[in-house]
Amino acid sequence: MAAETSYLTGARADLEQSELAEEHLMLDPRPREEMNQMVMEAMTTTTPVYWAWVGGLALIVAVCLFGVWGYMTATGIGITGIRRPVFWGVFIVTFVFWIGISHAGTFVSAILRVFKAEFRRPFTRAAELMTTFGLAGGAMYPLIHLGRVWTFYYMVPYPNARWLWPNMRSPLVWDFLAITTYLLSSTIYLYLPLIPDLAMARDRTTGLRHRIYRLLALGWRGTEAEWHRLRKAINIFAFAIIPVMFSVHTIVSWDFAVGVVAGWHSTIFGPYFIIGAILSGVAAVVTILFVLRSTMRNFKYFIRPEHFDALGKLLLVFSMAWAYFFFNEYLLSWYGGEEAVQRILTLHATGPSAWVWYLMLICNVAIPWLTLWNRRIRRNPLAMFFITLAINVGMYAERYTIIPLTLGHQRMPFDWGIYNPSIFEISIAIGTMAMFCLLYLLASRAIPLIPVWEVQEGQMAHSLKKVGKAHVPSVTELE
Amino acid sequence: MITEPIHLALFEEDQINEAAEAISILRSQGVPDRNISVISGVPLSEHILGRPMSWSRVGLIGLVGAVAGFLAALAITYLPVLIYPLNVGRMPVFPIPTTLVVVFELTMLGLLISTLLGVFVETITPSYGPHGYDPRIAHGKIGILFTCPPEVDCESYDQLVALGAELTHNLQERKLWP
Amino acid sequence: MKSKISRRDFLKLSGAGLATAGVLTGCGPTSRYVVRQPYSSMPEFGQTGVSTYYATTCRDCTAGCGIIVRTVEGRAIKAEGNPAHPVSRGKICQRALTAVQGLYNPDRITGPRRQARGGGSVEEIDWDQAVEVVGQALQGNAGSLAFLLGGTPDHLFDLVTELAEALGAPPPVRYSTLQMFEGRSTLIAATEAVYGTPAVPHFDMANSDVVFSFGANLLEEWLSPLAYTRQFRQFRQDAAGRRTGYLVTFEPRQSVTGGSSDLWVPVAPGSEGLVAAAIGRLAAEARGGGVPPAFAGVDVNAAAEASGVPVETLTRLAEMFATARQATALPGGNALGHANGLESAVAILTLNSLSAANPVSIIPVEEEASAPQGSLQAVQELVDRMRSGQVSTLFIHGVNPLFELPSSLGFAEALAQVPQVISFASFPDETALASDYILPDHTGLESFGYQRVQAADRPVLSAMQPVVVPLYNTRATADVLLAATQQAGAGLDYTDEVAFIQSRLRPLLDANDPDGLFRADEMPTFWAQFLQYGGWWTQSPRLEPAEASASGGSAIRPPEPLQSGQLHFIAYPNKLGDGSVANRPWIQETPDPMVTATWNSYLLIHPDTAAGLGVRTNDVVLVRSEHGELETSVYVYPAIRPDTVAMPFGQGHTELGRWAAGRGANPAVLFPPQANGAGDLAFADTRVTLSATGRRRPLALIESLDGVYGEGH
Amino acid sequence: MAQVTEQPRKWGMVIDLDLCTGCNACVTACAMENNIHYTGEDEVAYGRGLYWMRIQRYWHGEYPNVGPEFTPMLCQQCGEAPCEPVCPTYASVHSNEEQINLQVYNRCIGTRYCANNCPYHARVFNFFDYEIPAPMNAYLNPDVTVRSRGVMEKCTFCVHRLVHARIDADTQGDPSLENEVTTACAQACPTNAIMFGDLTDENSPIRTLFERSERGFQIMEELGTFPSITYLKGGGVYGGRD
Repeated sequence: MAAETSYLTGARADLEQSELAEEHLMLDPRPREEMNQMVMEAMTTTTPVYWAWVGGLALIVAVCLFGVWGYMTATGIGITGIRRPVFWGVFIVTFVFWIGISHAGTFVSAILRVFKAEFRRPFTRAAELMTTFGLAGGAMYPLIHLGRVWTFYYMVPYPNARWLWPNMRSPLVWDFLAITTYLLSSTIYLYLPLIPDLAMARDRTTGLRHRIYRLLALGWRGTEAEWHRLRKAINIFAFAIIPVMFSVHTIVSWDFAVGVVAGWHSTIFGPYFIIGAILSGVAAVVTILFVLRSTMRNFKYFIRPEHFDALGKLLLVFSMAWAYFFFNEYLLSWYGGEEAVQRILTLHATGPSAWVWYLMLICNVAIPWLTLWNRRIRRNPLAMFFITLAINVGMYAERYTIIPLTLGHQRMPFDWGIYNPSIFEISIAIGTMAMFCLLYLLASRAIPLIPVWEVQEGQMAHSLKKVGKAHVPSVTELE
Repeated sequence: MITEPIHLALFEEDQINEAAEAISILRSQGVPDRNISVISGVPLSEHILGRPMSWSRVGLIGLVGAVAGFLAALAITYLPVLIYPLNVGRMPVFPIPTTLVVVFELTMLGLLISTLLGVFVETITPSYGPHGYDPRIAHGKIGILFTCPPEVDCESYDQLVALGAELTHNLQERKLWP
Repeated sequence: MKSKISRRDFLKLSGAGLATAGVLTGCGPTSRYVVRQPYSSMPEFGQTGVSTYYATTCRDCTAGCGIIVRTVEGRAIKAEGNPAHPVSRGKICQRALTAVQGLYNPDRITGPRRQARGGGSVEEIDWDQAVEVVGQALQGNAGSLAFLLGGTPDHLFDLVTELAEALGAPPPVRYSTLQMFEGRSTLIAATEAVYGTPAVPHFDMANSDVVFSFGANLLEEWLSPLAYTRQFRQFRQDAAGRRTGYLVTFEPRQSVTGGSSDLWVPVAPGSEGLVAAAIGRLAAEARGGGVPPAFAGVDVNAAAEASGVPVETLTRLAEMFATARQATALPGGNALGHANGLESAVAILTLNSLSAANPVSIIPVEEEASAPQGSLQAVQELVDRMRSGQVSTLFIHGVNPLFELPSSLGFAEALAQVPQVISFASFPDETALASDYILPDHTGLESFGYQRVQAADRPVLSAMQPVVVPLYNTRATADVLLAATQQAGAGLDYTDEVAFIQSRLRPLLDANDPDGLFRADEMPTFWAQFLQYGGWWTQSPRLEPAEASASGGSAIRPPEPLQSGQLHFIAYPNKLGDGSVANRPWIQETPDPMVTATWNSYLLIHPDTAAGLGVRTNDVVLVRSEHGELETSVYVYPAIRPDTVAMPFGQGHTELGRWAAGRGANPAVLFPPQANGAGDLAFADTRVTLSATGRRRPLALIESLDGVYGEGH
Repeated sequence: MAQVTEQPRKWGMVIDLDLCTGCNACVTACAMENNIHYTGEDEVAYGRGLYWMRIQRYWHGEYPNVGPEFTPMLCQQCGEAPCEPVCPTYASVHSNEEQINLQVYNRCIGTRYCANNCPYHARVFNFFDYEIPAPMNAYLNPDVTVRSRGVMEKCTFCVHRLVHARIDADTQGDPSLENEVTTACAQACPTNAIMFGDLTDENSPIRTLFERSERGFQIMEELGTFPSITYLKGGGVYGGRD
């Protein structure tokens, strides 16, 4: 852990190096003050277009989400398209979707941190924000989908006069606990690395903002003890939040897998869901990075094609892993020979809603496999934007296949039913999407989206080393 | 609490070697380590600066929280069904597999929340060492805060300045929180 | 319990309960009118929180099933079967179950009114005015009075018959769509022809080992669905749980009975009699000992060709019939609703004489009990009188002719010729709204009365009594007529309805039948028990074996062949019966057994026919007959002849409240006005052409079409 | 509350499919007994009819040898009910006294998980507040709760009758009174295809049928739900001709 600090300052500015610097953020250091300014500028710049988006999204949230939810609470959940035997529809699909998206932050920030993947540095916070807001959107659905939302507190374990205690054997209670744990811990995990940057923002703002940052920065000065404590806490979190993340989506998958529903009762659902979640989460990170890069000032410096490239490789791997699990699930269910399961699998591919199934395969397998092997496509942010968008559409289709399409064709053909989502539940799903975007938009102007200290730390750790006739990037372990 | 005037030696962000040197100079002049504190915009480990290890109880607090979460999980799964047993699906009243899920989640919740609490409590707890702050720290500068007995003053300043430090004397302690 | 019971004993009895059903009570031996009382002075048997059970009789069809209505604090809660009653034996059908939804129907007519026909001004009147209107009508020319009554209740029919006699008016005309659909008049006429007695025979299905049902949908809508379903159970399974009996149904559309049969033979509509005769001939030959003259002239090959049943099948079935220990042939339903219906019925009844043991018997009751009912001929005559202006006042009770009668009969036009129409309807049905006055009767659960049971194994007089106080300002029609008669100063000297009913019970009391359910020395005790038990009947079955007397039937005309593009059209009653209960939401919501459809009309059509027409289930087709047309959704039904379509009766109301109006289509618009030899409507002779409309109106099915019929159904 | 009585019973049902004519009287009887609300044409068409009991009608054979197969389907009151453990609020629990599967309406928050997990699709959901226009609400059975919007409901084996019978038996000191109780569907069934009784009672007529009939089978036995309903259908002793 030698302190090699003469990283690029004294290096010759030859062609090769400038190319490398253009390529790698870590090899293209700028003074901290400049980076601070860039981030603060991005954070404080608002255009009329921005406010139009905020206003529009707020309106959508107010009408499509809260308005419709209020209407549904007043009239009954019958305004949705659910029916016997498809008692779960778009709400649960969207719920699983958001919980899946929320795996991105933890994956990027915790797993890549633990494995010291250096390319993570500029966008850990962007990913963590997705986790928190994705969870906030997803966690609403267990409430939204209740028949009697006003009694949701029956699920909360606290001593009460009703003599009523939640059934700890129910996967929904596990869900409740797991999502609560995950929401709280991912919010904390977002907050802890933010403290130094909040202190930076505190020093550069005045008025109300200053007071808020000052409060949130907890008197951060940057002493050794503070850094030590923070790193220790971040380390605890990085290691502890990974099993929590796995448990959350496993438990979500158990909502389905513990049942006797044909097509759900499968031991592979846990890892299958996790892989799917990470796939959709990482894809969503790419989507968001593209948007940030093209809308936020100065972000082109921080978010570079190298990041799209790296995430693209991950996506390809996860897409393959997802396909592997999909095939596994399919093969074993088919091989098992249970009539009902075989029938469901056949109907997925041939039934009236087969297009959903094909959409899933095209978006999750065909598109990534055909494109992501190509470095040039991976390095093209716009292309990646569309590819990742498609992956998330595909993942939504996957959940749609698993939930309403499987429920509709159970063991008794007499009671099959086709589920038609109503305009109201689609509106609520759109509403949470708008809420996610709105929160993200607001957060982008409220907190520094780039963890500057982490970037600088990385830049300090990187250097070019002359090996033979070439200069190669080298990373110094500072911790 | 330290009542002596606080001095700040500010180094540029790439002057880590110089900052480490400055600390050893101060130490050689009889300034005890507890009268020195380093503030920086990036984490610089104690080894880099040749400083004694600082300590933190965050891990311990986290562990206590985990135990508390574990016990709470046992309590909420076990106690109510003892008082009020209900049969569902011919499952045992206290099934271990399902309990494990709850125990895991609440243990982790306890661990993670208490880690945050640990950070919070330790941060707002009064600390030793010279207090003081300069906003330029956030620009990546490395600051060495120190107080020293009056007899060693002048010499040290010169040596620090020679290393490239920007010196500020009698730094006013600023209240940063709340 | 056969001895005289004092009031005190009676109340004790009420408390002790009877059988498993709980307490049966009359409203007290001396009560005539049910009086409204505050809950603070509730009668001693009406304890708060404790149910009181009243035995009464269902009025929703003419079978006369005994029901027990559970009441709590003056509210009727649920109708259940009367376990002691020889017809229902504790069982009940959907229609009786929803009787409380009729009683508490929000669309009821709440009081007497004068109105402009066909909607418009409605004027509430009071009962004094109403009685005066009826009185004035009765004072007029007796010959120009006309009474049109429904199948229930019998006591009103008896009273009106007596009243008409006293006034010198033409006797009341009775019409029941359900009896028309089961061919009751035809059956009675055929029984007279074969056995010499005009009566509804009793078929001993329970002890038969082979039953051939020619169109008789005995499990759903025949003489008495409950009684014959009970027989079916005994027929189908022995005490040890072994499956017994072989049921063959000959019907073009598989009914509930066809579905539960061992063999369903889709015969061409109108050829049932031919098939029966052919089987008769083959069976007689198989049995040896000569062919009865009735079957002697039958050409088996011609019958096989006309019916579409192969000769081998006929032979096999005939052998089965001939070798059975006891074989029964049941005539009914659309087998009789043809121009050749009477001849068919005679052939089918005669088939029974080939059984080793005689399955047919007759209940020995007075003649009036078996009086033909629901004959279209009488209605036709009435319509002719109305059309020619011979009717000045028409009284209508218990029937909805504008809905139930074939529109080709011209009742609507004839009604316009009648200066004054007085309806006693409880609900705003089509006919009630086309009347000048509606003087609402109590509904069945609020009324006294009785119903003679025709399809039991013993004489049964089933009692009706109010189970709750009348909900609205309604009045028993019998009381209105009696009051009006007295006002008119002519006629009957009964003080009220109860007095009339008691006068009719007097012969039973006097007969002092040792086998009677109960005996009493004086009327109040008899009356109390009559109400308490839900009627009077003998304790043991009382049947006289029917001996076939007639030598031979006339030849059966084969059905006319279909013209190209034509299809047979068969309407059939299902849970909705004659349509008068279509305003009960739960009868609408109850799925049809074979189709699982609710709330609407549908046309059953064979898959091949549907494919030829290019329609699928839920597509709307236009059904056109010579006499009218209608539109309805198609249900592709695998168990119907390809040359036949079928449609349930009872929907298609234009009135009758929120749950019935504007729902489905009424097949009565398609019926021809022709009658068969016994005067029953030849409704099964309807022939239609279909055309697809290109529209789609999904049926409310319980089943998943994809699941049951496969993808694309 | 969940006190265990001295002699817990296990109520069960035997449905003889050989006798079932599919007439649907049980469906209506159930509705009228249990205050089940009608939902109207559109809702029924969309699979939201509140049938606690329904008759499944499949077809067998091809025309003309075609015929229906009726299976009355209702809550099987499983011994190991899949619906019970998944409920987060104990709205679906097992009763010790009757050994049936209870649905506690006022605990139900409407997650509908139980309904998804019921392989028999025996559960129906109150999607709306269904209102019965006055005065029709007068016929509502005071022994049976009227369910509000947002709760799950299902066949209860007419538990109110069972409880009434138990109370009557206790107060009158005559345990046989309890044996006479029957459900609304069994009471209405014109062919007695539905039989109801206590499986712990040695003398119960259905006990032998339930446990030992050669024709007996349970639906989806392979799922290990241990239903309280045994169906009978012709098998080894299928008499009659053909």
